Amino acid sequence: MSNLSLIVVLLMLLAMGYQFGTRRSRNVATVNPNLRMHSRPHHYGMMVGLWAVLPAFMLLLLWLWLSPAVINAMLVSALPADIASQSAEQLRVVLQRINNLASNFGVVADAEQWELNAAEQLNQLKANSAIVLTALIAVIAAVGMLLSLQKITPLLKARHQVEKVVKALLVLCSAVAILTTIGIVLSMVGETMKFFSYISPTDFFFGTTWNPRFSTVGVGEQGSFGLVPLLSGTMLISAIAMLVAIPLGLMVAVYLAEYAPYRLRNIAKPVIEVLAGIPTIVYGFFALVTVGPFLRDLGNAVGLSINATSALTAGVVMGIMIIPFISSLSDDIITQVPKSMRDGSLGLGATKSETVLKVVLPAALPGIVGAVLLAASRAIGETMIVVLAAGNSPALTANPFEAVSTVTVTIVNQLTGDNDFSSPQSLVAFALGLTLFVITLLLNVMALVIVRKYREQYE
Amino acid sequence: MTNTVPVKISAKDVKVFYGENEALHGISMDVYQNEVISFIGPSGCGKSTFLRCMNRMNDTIEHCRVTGSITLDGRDIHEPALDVVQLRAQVGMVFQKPNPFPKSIYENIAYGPRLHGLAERKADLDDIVESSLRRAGLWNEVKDRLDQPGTGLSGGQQQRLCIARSIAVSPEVILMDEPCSALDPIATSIIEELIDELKQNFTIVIVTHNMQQAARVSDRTAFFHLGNLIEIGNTNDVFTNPQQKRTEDYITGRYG
Amino acid sequence: MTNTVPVKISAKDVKVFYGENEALHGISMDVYQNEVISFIGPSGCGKSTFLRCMNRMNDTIEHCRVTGSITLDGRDIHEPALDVVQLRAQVGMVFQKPNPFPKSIYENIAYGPRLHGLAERKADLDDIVESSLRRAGLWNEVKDRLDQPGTGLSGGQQQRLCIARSIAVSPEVILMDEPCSALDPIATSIIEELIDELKQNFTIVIVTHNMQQAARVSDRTAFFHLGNLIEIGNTNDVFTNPQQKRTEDYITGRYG
Amino acid sequence: MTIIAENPIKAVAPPSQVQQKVIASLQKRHRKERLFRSLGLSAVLISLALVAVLFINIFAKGLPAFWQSAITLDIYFDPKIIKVEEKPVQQAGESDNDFRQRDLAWQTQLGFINFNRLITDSLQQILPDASKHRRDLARVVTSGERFALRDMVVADPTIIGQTRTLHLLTDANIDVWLKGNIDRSLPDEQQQLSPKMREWVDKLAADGVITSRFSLALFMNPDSRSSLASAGLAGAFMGSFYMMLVVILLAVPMGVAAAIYLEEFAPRNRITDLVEVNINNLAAVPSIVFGLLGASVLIGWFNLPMSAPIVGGLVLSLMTLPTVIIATRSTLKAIPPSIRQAALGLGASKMQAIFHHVLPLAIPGILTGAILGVAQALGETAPLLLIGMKSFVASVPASPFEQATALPVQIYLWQGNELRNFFEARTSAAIIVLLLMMLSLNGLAIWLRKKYEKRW
Amino acid sequence: QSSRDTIQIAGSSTVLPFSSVVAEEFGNNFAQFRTPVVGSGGSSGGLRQFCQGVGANTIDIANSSRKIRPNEVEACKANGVKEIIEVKIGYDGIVFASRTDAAVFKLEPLHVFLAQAAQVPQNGAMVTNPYTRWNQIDKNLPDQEILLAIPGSNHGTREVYEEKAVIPGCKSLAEVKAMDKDAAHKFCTAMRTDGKVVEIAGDYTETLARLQAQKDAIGVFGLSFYEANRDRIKVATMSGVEPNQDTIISGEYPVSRPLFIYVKGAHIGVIPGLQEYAQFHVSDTMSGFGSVLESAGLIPLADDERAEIQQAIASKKSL
Ligand SMILES: Nc1ncnc2c1ncn2[C@@H]1O[C@H](COP(=O)(O)OP(=O)(O)OP(=O)(O)O)[C@@H](O)[C@H]1O
Ligand SMILES: Nc1ncnc2c1ncn2[C@@H]1O[C@H](COP(=O)(O)OP(=O)(O)OP(=O)(O)O)[C@@H](O)[C@H]1O
Ligand SMILES: [Mg+2]
Ligand SMILES: [Mg+2]
Repeated sequence: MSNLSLIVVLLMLLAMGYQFGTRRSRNVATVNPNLRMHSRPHHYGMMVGLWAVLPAFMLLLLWLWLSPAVINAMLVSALPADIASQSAEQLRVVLQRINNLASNFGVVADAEQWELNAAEQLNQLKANSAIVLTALIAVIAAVGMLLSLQKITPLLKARHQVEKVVKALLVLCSAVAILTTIGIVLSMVGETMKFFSYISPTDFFFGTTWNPRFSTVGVGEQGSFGLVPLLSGTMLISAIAMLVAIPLGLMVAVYLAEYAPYRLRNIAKPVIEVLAGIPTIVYGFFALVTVGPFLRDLGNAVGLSINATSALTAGVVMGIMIIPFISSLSDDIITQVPKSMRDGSLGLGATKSETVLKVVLPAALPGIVGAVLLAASRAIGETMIVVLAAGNSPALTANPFEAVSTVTVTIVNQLTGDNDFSSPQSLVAFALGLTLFVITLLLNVMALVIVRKYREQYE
Repeated sequence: MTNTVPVKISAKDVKVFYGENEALHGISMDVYQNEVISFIGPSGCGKSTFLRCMNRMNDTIEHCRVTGSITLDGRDIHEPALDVVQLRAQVGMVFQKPNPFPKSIYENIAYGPRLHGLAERKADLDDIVESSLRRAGLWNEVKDRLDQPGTGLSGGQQQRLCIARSIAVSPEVILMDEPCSALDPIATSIIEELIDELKQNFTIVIVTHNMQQAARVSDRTAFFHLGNLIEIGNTNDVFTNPQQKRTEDYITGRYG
Repeated sequence: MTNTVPVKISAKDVKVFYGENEALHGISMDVYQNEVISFIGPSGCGKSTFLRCMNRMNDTIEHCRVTGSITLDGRDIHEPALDVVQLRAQVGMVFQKPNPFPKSIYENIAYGPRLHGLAERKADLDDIVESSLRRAGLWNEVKDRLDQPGTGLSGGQQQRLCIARSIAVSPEVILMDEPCSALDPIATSIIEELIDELKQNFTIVIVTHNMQQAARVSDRTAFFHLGNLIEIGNTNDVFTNPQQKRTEDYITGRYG
Repeated sequence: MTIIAENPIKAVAPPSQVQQKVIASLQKRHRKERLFRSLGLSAVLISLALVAVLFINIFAKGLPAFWQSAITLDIYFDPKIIKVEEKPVQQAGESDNDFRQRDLAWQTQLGFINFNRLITDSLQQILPDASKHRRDLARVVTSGERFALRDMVVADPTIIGQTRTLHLLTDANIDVWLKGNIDRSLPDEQQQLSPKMREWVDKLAADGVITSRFSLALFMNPDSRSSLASAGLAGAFMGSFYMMLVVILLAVPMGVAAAIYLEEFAPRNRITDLVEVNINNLAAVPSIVFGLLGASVLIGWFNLPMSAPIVGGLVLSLMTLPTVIIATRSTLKAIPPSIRQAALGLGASKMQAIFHHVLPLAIPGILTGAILGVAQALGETAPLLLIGMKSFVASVPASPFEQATALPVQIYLWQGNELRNFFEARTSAAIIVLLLMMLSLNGLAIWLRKKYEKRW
Repeated sequence: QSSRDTIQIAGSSTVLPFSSVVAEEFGNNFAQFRTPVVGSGGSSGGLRQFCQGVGANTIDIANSSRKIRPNEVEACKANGVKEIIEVKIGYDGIVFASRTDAAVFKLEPLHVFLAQAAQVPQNGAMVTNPYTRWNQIDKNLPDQEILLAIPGSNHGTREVYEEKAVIPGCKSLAEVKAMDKDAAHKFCTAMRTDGKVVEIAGDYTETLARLQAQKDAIGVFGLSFYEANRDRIKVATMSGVEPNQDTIISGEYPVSRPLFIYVKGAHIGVIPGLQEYAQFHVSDTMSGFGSVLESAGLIPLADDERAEIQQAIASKKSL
């Protein structure tokens, strides 16, 4: 039985347990008419279902986790003595080979007899393991179901048990975010270390030139890996994007939530949300072919020299892209602010805009800050637009009319180019990723502290 | 109170619809300058609804439609040229449910004066805040916690905060929807004194379920029932010699 | 009311802190089974706060900390093993500010019974909804609009809706925080009748600013002042023969 | 202490004086109000205009690509050219495997047949001077169509010896020429088609043999590189579809669950602060990094298949998670506590209060988060790169576990194709399809959001 | 976990189109095999995945627009990828091109160097690059602003561009000849940063778009890309030689590079069709003269070189 079908079976068990549980709790209730049941029948049902499934599921996970090691150990013990006594490293190769043989994958032709035997044994073990597992799961599920059915009394706090499980589930979901972070850090740390074995951290963090040559041009010469220009480019573009998106997005949100007729809002909101769904490469070309030249001509008209591909172009277009992140989320949050708040202000003779600016927006602030942070994050993490529109020129400049480059773009470029993958040119992507991670982390901590401070006046 | 006193607010055949539902069935009445008039009537009869008509707070309720005419100082408050913001500055309101802003107590009071530019300097503002709170009888309780949120006050304190907030902008007419519902007798009497004092300069419309209160503070009383204005007259007359059976029943607690 | 009656709720040295602020300074009192006890006292003295302690609604306020012990039927309500949900099902509450759910009137009432599985069939539920609304004196006003939002009711109607909602789940103790503040005399008397009726089976704690009401409905009365319980005793005694000067001052409206 | 005996109360200014001040301030305030309002309106209009510009941009470029030049030919399935044995049938007692072997052998045999001959023969009927330009002749119909003919034979061998009238896609460059996507006045050396070919094509088009037909191939075919004209979106569409399925089923519920825990249950302390910061931070992680994670963890550890929508979906789910969490938390924060208290006061558990009352009110915000998150996931390419989904895949996946590519990847690949005159429009067409997919995914969410959105 | 019947390829985006064509034809011609999946991700990304190990969750073939580096081979071996079969599939020509409505360019390597260098010798001294127009470099060049769109430093094309155009141009200067090797190299590859040279990190379409946005720009393209876009761009000659297939094969036109695929020997016999695919890739019909790939823009290998490679695949000759 495959793991997938096992899970389907478990789900069916859950449904069964639910049925039994509800029925049994109703019976118990009729038997004890003078005792009020602690929980509702569906709670008992859910509880029984969970008792049937959860332990079994745990076992399944445990089994999946442990069984390979156990099987390997059994396999090794059955190998010819001279092979089993090899070093761990060699043994790993041998086991890999046997595994490949067993699954018809890998070096086939010149397999030795003992290898074939071992492969055969491996398949056997795996089959046995599956059978034992299935049987065990059946037993545990049955025991769990029966025991929990037995336990149903008016005093049994079934709802607590169910809610505990739900809560555990909620915690688990939150943990995914943490695990993701850990995963991300772990998947970058090793390579970052390797990178720093080529390039000294000071050169990386404080270098002001970014010019990693192609990996083999001039052996011995690595090029320069200064982070600063990339970082400044990232900040510049994100700042421009936020300058575009925050006012536009907030005004859209306010207008839609407070002023717009119902109809307009119903249409405009989803339409504006489309901005967030247009693939970024489309924005990139839009920026390159339309916005860039437009800005350049505009600049010419007013006597400014604006590069067609510049931080400005990329920032503006990126700002457009993240408008809905601010507008739609803020709109929802503003709508949630209780009407009595608005009434209180209007009743004092405030104009609508005063009400919005001084009462509604402050009340909605925590949520809006969340939306803005999300938009900012999106801007920092965006790649395609910058690749096309920012000119991809990692120069250290604060002039928004000049071409720049960003950290994310560089990560993608260095990771997916034609560089030697073990060279610093390619490894730098990991260092950049990790650095960006830490920097945004610090920025977020700062944001949190600021918001807390500001919010303490309220609430 | 005689008819020579100028009419401040005059309503003619005011009907209010909540969606399909007609909540007020054509109310006509005058409110005179510098009088205190109280609205009484069973719960759900339309007192608040009518009150909200007077400064067009009903505009903010979706599906709510008002017909008929209401004039303030002879001017139709529904005419397009009229500035509803000014109207509401002129006709202040204390809502039935206390709704302090999620701001500090100080900011709650200072909000209105700031809006209207009533204080030039911080000191003026402080004065306004203090005197408003004093007059609502809240100063002593909150003077040490002006910077704490208004939403952290007790029910009655919030109610007084809202009263203080509305008098801080000195409107000409103050609409009070059960301003003392959550107040103890002493606080109530402070508010009643306040009303007495305000009467010198202002016009006050008050909704109350407390007959004694109506009798104590108001010059005239209007009795509403099921969306109709049943009777309006001098408070004394209404309470001692009601013209309508329903009024009498209500006042004596028998109820038609 | 004699002491042979079992104690339903017993508070010992209950202190409540909002952040740094001590709002209650050690309250000790017993509430007996099947009695109506009313809490009176000036606004902001801690009545609501103490009421909320009895079903641990204070837990939901951040920065709010409760010390001392409160027992329900002899069991400490703060003990970890105690199920706070069950506690609240046992000890119902009508909040000072009416807070109907943003759902239909029907759903507002039906929510509790559904939650606790009090009705097997739809018809049972309809019955519960109707009888609860009737007992709160709201049925006639809303019977044709049960499917409309509870938030679209008038202030007094919302208050009665919340009362109806809380009696729909038949709690053993009902905590009512100024349940009649927005009600006219007739509606008030309906609620008072309801309280009288409920008293047969339930225990009722009511906060009120209306001395007459306290005198009318309650067996015992507790007077709070500035976070202290000043006096508690049979209603008659408290009103006619208060032991403490402060009580007397408050009751006679002189205060302090 | 006393409450009554207050200090003397300062008299406030008489109302008229105050009203004067109010009136004095009003003009300015109304101007501000109008300004604010028009700012709001212009913000909305600007945003809508931006959408319009982008849409017009895309649609104007992309719509023509839905129509493609096809040539109507009478194809004679010449038995002299198609020389094959009978199509094998499974014999009694023959194992499935053996039969498959025989069938494959037969198909391989078919593969050696020059089906192009059928097409060129047919073309020769209508082009008198064709025999002199054999090279050109072979290029009229796009090269993939010969496999279509083969598949017809595979499906029904009795077709051999018969004549069928078929609409075959012409070569991409012919389509370009006929659509006027290349300047007709350019000299020969800058043209893609030979002069003879251009002459033929113009003639055939005038005769109505080559017509512009709505291109089903665009929707039915997977990508193609060797026969550009028959490149389609089917594979990418299904790939994206499966991925979005995973994202919607995974990221949205998980995000909501996490948000509920963090906002409603988690104790307020350092650790939750850390978690909050961490989630905000995840939103800023470049998407390609999620690809790294997917490659090393999902493919490397969990041995999930490469290039499979299931992996893509998981990676995109992780990427979308912060968006959903942040959106949900923001809305949860804005829901008034009185509602929670009302439910708790009735004896609902915290869990019940949240699931029965708070969550329904938060649905609009949650859906907004879902819309934004899914839209982002749908348009994302970078993380797919590292898990092998930024690929050329010439088949339509039948399950989330099969190799597939995705719409944005397809767009990326097409926009990079050197045959710009043909693929510029196609890229836009693919974008249109992507947008339509996004709109229909969002449609449901928007409808739901409207349903739950009430101001109480 | 262990069964996979589709060949997985990843790597260079230059090779991607060619591999895609082969994959598709392979799928169409061999009824018993499934059409391989060809991923992109750059030579680096492809080889990185290739060298991750042996097994179903690793790729079978890495496309590369450059030869695998020795330390990559080492990394591969460390991960158990021991049999790496190198298959050269042809050449990629690299051209300089401008918009059709721009002036005609006859470039020399020296021009390219002078246009992109950070410093140039003038009157015996090294000065910051003063050239802003082409005709300042050489009077015979058009009077047009200098704007070079060159491949980003992550591109294999960049290496070719530097080695075959910039450095030869640079080394033709007397001043440079006088320098020692390292210094010369450093000097030659130093690039101006005043925005006259734009590095394109994306593909040729992006370069083309840049040309469309800026009339004066000169871009670096692949030959096949140019061929398919002759209506929009025209090539510059290099040292008087016009780039086309013949001049590249004959070596007259210097700027070109070889393309490779790397096959994982350990997967042969395991992944159905792997060896067949590799052989098909270098078969006459696919990459000989007049073949499918040639019409797709690949510059084919000489027949005898191809035969050698076919032999290498058959014998699984590993690096
Ligand atoms: N959430 C809160 N945060 C901070 N302080 C509070 C909060 N709730 C009440 N208080 C303070 O605690 C004290 C007691 O409040 P409580 O609400 O118990 O008064 P009360 O007796 O119910 O008054 P009222 O009759 O006005 O409702 C008051 O001073 C009040 O300001
Ligand atoms: N927003 C609303 N939507 C629909 N109906 C409403 C709304 N507000 C009030 N009503 C209805 O209109 C009628 C009058 O309501 P109103 O609030 O004016 O009563 P009231 O006299 O103030 O009562 P109370 O003394 O209880 O506050 C009631 O039947 C009420 O249910
Ligand atoms: Mg009212
Ligand atoms: Mg209170």
